Amino acid sequence: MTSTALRHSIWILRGNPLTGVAAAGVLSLIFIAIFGPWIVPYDPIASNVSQALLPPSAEHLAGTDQLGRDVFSRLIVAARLDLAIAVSAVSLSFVLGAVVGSFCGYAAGRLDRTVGRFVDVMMAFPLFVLAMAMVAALGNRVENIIIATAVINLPFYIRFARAEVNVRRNLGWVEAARSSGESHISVVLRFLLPNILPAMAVQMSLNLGWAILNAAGLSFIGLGVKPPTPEWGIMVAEGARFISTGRWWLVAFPGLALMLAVLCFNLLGDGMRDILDPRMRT
Amino acid sequence: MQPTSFKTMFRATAVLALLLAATGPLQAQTRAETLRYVTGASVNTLDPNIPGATRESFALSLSTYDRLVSFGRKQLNGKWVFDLDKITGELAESFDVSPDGLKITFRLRKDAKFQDGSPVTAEDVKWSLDRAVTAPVLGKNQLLTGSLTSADQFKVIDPHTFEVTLPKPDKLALPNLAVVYPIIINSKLAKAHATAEDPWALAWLKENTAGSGAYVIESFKPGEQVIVKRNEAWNRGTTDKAAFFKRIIIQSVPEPATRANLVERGDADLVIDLQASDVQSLEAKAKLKVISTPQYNAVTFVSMNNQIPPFDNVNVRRAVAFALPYDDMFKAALFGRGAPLFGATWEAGKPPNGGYPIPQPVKVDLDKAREYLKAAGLPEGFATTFSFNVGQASTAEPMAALVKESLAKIGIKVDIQKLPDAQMSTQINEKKLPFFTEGIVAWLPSTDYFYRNFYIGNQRWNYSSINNPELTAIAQEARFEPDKAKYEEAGLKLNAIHFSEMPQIPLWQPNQDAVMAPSLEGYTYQFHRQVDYRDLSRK
Amino acid sequence: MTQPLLKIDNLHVTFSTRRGLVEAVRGVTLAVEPGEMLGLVGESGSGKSVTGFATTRLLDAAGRVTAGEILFRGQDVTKLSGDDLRHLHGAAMSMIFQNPRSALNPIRAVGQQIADAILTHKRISKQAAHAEALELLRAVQIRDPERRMAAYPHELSGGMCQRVMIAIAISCNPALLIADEPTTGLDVTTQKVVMDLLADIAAARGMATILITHDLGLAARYCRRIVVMERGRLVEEAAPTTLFNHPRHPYTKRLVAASPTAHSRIEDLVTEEERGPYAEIVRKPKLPQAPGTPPLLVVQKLAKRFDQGAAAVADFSMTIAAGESVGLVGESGSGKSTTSRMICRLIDPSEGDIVFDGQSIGHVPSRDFHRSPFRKDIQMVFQDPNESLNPRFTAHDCIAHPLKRLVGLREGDALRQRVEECAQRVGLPLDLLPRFPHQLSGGQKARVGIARAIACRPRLLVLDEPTAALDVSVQAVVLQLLDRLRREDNLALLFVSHDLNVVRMLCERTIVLRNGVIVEEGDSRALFDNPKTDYTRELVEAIPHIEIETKLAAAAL
Amino acid sequence: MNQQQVIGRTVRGTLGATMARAGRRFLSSLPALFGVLVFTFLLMRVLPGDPAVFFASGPNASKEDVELIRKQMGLDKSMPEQLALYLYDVGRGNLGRSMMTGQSVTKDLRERLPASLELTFTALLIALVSAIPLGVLAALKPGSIIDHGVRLFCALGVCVPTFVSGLLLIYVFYYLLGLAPDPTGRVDVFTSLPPSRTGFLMIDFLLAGDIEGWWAALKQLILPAMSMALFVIAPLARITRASMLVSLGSDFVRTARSVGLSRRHVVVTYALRNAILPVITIAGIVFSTMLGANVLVEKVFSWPGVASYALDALLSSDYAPVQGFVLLMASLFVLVNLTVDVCYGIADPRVSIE
Repeated sequence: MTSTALRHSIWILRGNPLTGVAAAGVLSLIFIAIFGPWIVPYDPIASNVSQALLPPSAEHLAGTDQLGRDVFSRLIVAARLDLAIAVSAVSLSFVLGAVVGSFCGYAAGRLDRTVGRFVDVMMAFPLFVLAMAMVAALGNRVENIIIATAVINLPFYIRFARAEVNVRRNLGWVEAARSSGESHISVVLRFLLPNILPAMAVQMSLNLGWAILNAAGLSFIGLGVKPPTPEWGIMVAEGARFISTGRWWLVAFPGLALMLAVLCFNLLGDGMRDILDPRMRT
Repeated sequence: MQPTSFKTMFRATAVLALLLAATGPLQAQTRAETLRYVTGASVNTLDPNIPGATRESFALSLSTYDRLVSFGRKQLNGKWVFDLDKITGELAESFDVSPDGLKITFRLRKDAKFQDGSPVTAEDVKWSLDRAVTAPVLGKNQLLTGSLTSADQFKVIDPHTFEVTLPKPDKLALPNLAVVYPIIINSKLAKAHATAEDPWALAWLKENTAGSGAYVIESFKPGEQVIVKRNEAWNRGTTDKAAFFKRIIIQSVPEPATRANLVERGDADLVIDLQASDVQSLEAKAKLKVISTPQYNAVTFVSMNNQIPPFDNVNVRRAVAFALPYDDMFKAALFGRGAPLFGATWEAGKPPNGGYPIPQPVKVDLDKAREYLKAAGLPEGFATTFSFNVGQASTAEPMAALVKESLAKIGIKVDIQKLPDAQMSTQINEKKLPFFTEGIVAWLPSTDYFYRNFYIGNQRWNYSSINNPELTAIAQEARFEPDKAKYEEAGLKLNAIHFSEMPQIPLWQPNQDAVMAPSLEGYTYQFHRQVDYRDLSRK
Repeated sequence: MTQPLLKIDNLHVTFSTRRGLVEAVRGVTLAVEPGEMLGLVGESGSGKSVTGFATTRLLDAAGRVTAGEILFRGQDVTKLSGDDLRHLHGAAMSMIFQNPRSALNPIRAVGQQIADAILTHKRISKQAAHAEALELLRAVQIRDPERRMAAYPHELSGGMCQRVMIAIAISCNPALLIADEPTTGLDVTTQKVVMDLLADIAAARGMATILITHDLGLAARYCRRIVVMERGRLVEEAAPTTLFNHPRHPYTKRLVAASPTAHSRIEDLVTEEERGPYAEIVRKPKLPQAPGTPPLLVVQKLAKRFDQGAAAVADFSMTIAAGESVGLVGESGSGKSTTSRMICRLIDPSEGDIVFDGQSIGHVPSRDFHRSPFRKDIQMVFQDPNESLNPRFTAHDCIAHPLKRLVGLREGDALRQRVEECAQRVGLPLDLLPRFPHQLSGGQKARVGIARAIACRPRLLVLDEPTAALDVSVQAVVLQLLDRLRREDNLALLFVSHDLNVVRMLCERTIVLRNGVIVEEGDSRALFDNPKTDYTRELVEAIPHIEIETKLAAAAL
Repeated sequence: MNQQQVIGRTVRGTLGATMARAGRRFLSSLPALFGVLVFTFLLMRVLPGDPAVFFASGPNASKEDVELIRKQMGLDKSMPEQLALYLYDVGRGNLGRSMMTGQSVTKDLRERLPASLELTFTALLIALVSAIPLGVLAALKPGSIIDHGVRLFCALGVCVPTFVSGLLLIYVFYYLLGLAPDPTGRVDVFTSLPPSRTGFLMIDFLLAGDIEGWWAALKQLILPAMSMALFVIAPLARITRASMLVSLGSDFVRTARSVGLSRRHVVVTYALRNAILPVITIAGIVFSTMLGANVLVEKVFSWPGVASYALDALLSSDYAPVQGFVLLMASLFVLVNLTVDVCYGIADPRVSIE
């Protein structure tokens, strides 16, 4: 398995160098997220008002912000939180969506219709407004941002899992599992679910970027994480206020970080789709 | 990027540029007589009395309606500000206060006409003021601060004479008639639109005006823009002639950076509510006129709920007062734009005067703060939540970060909470927030007015929930104190109590920054912190 | 002799795949004379279709002709480009594909599609093209052609779609027609009609035809000359009779043997040397059933209705004794799969009962049947071996799974032994056990599927077209394997298939289903030799038989 | 002509079936609409802010004032009672009154919806016009440098938050270059508005024959529409590319090639027309999400649309506008789905029989 998969991946990468770059980007992002706090030159939270709003220099690579905090250090440290928000939000909707969707796709009866209705209701919601309302209702803590992001992602995962299971549920190996003595539930959980995971993982990686953007949007309207925690979205949102005064570094660097992260996740997702099914790459 | 899509993009950009470049000529001629005023707020009602009316609605009503009297203006540090002590007639040609201070008689201008051409009579004044104190409107609560509570107090003497009776001499009675709410309405017109359920025509007046003001509504798009045109017959301004601008466009642009761009590019004539950083950079460029006035009638606080532990302990409050990084906050949040209310020195620990607000003798002194904490029995500190309003984020957020950082040094762990406006006001109203920042404003800024409205009773504006019988008594008494010296003495006492109790910590009076085209003149800082369009003219 | 119409000389085609370069065609040389119908026969992966696509220059991007030349009327096709190539397509040679439904544009009316092809090569008005298209529809014997002109492919049956496809292919009177498995995927009765039509049209218009097929019988019936390909090489070329009676190449021998005929027996399907120990088992007489032994399975008046619409199966009754093999035959949509799944207790019948070993199991909900003690007694082998194995399980896992669930074996030596024993019984080399399905060939996957089904030593094995997706040579081996298992274990088989030849060989009794209703049943041999109903007769007659003289030869006489 | 009649009948039959299908879809989406209605109602009540307190501003706002507003808003009644009243009102087409603008929500939404729709339509148009050629281009040469370029371009489009791209566009095109008009709404304040017939300025100006005004409105529209479009080009181009690949690799395209159809004919008539079907679906989804999700674009460009309206209402706990907005969006969602269904039914003859 591994050797062919590896060869397969290498074959794909040769045809698609962007994926390799993206994978490297994601790896370094993970590295930064883990070791960020130890590699930053300054304390990301300590203010120094006398040093406020300095443009980028050798001392402060990405300049300083309104409170004189080093933007570069904040960027690095923010990686962890941003990644955590994105990963947990997406995983949450992924897990829930995969399980619910799989059961629906498999059962394809009344359960499917009921859940389908529910999903319809959710899809009919203007999702960003729903996220806003949820964060506003629950309070803008990181957990709630995660929950809101997860909830608005959920219908897509349910639909996706449902469709993926639906095409597989009548395959021979599924029926074989049942005639080998598996109950419906274990067929879904132990047979179908693992099989749709790779396809869903692609979706996940595409959504990770989207989750980060969503958090940034919430920050922009004031429903993001709490200060003074560094987070890219809120840094971009705060920095956006300074565009008009020419303090570009406040928005450019966090924006760039956000962009690169989202870009890497998207390209990686694309590439992963290639590896799974070269024809269905979208 | 590969060639084809780059080319496509390039072409798209070129087309876009071409499209945008072909701008037609502006109607330059009318432009000079038109004022384009851009604000972050929006007008939501044409009647300022409607609950929920916004600041911009108040501002608009000053131009569409007249009141009996209005505030004068004075120069302060070279800038025009409103003058609380100088009340001049607006619809009233003159007025007299009886020697016992219980009767105010207004003689109305005989030439005053409503916008539909009918004359302004004492009957209209009576109906309008009756409405302000009896209908479910915002004016009711305001006017009672000037002892105006009942329709019985208003009397028509003759078509051009009108009398107000007071139960007690109240120096705030007359100023109250100059604020936003007691507009004089064309009663015949309004009554024609009144219904049995709505005798005061609240619904109709919300979307229509029936006033005698300097400007007539041309178009009104709630939440977007209002266009008004000059009422040529109006002559009640300071110069006794019609207002300068023929047309005024009052436009809401929610993004402050965009507002700054607009005025800088000359597309807007006047902008308020800018971010401090934008004002600073516009000021530095020196292309535009920037008038910054400290908001003399407003104060920004860090408030503590005096009923919620540990802030019920005065030493905790004092500890906080000596642990706030005032200078940094002032610089980072306001870019130094405002009047600081910290870092004063009080001779012998006594307040230097009885005004409000006065700079407090506080500064960062962590040792002192730690001592106070020890005295409060909390040497290790404690944990609490600091809240602020999302709408205030651009100043409050850096402030909060600094508060958190500094308090951590004396062991107080602060969790920062950002609340949407409605939630913030609800929680304040329910007295649930232990520690937060808020700003207050008083239209009639006298010492007793501040103390009575913001330090007394179980009501929303008593942010610190302070319940000090002595303070209450002095403030209530001072209200009707006619003697200046005694009043000053009461003010000194109140200020001393405030400092020793430290219910909340005044930080500063933020600047009101108005950025305008260099040709614009006459801008005056008004009590309602918005622009009075009638003041303005173009060179 | 004049120059042949098409001459392929030492053709090499290479595909670049993720495993590197793969040579699909290695040195094919053949010639087609004008008006001739040439059979190009081979099993999957033999390179027969690739040869066809290379000839028409329709190889997908990954494939390239690396050597050799293809001379069409003396012109090298491999060097054509631009307009020449477009002229080649359709006007000079055209192609008919398998699976006609997907070969037609689903959102364009069929008349329009034919007209498109005409307009490409002829400068005529749209109306004229329309009229010509109508003529073509008549030529391919579509009933009510005026109405069909506006029809979309999904509104037509598979056979009709293939006729439309033929109409498109012949629209510009090409000199050469390449038919790539033109009848695969069609029902057996339709197959014959379509092939007859194709042969008639080709003969009438004097078109040369290359018939690419895996079915020797089909090729033999319509072609005068057959070339056999194996793994990219041409191994034998001969007239059909010679090929069947005296195959020279070992591969051809195997292929001829494995192709079932009206009289072949299972033991005949493989060559002598492959037969091995199986011969003795077959020779052992079957144990006579003790009189009065109740049948193993009794199905009574089974019916199944789905949510809406008519019943998929109605009033279905049958019995199977231990060790007996019963065939269930019918065209697609006849309800045979539904029936087999009900018997296997994977879905619940709407009515009727199933009695297994004297106990009613029809009323145990299928949802709970996995707990029934009979679960391990009734097992199933599924149709497409590619889809019947969990892609995440190794062969070992697949076979071990029922043992773990139904016998209760734990991971360990005992389990491994059982799995290996099963693998050996189905002739699966033990070194393949750690492999994943995608690393196995179709035949190997089929063996894993059978091993999994017999792992718990069931008493009834339901087989749902287990060989439909397999090449004939593999099919022969699998069939033999199934027969051996039946005899060794006294295993009852319910064999669901549309392939009558196979059913005849493997099953003692046969049931013919049509539209969910039993049409005819009885002893296999009798049923096939003397069908009582028209439907069965139609089915039987449609089977291509190798012995039949080629149609063209007959026509020529 | 016999032919024509036959074809006509089939088309009518298909269309009829499509309509019937659309009707069924509409009926089946009614429960979803009802669900949205109730859910929004409950969600708004869960919000911790008390609108009465928020709107009772002014010094000395007493408990009675708050109560008064609460009564005006109907908040003094029990929750089920409020819900019943609300449903009754909605049934009569009354969505309540906004405290924020002081207008009835129905009126506000009616005035603002055309602005949002005009913006979203333009954005969708820009997105489709750029995404489909990009997707086709990429699909024609998968794995080529063009393909990677398109992919990178698309990925770049989705990785910038709309509010950043919006602010940057303003900064560059308005502030620095002075090419764009000021980003303050739908049309220059000095341009006189045409009589409102459709609410769509682009159409109203044309109807009024005011080309200059039309031009002014168009210029105002370009930047916000661009920043919205940038974000959705990616999904559209991706799906175009994917379905184009499927379509190009399909048997019927091979058939078309085998009879020698020209490349253009093969790509456009055969491959693209089939590939466009999933694009229609995605375009529908994109449209409804854009309508609801582009709060930020409206905010940044001071666009008087429904989304920014809802955002302000939400932050001030003004229930009625938020509820009205969500209901409007859900109805639009249903409507868009229906339109997609009908388009699909017209584009794909297979759909009608399913």
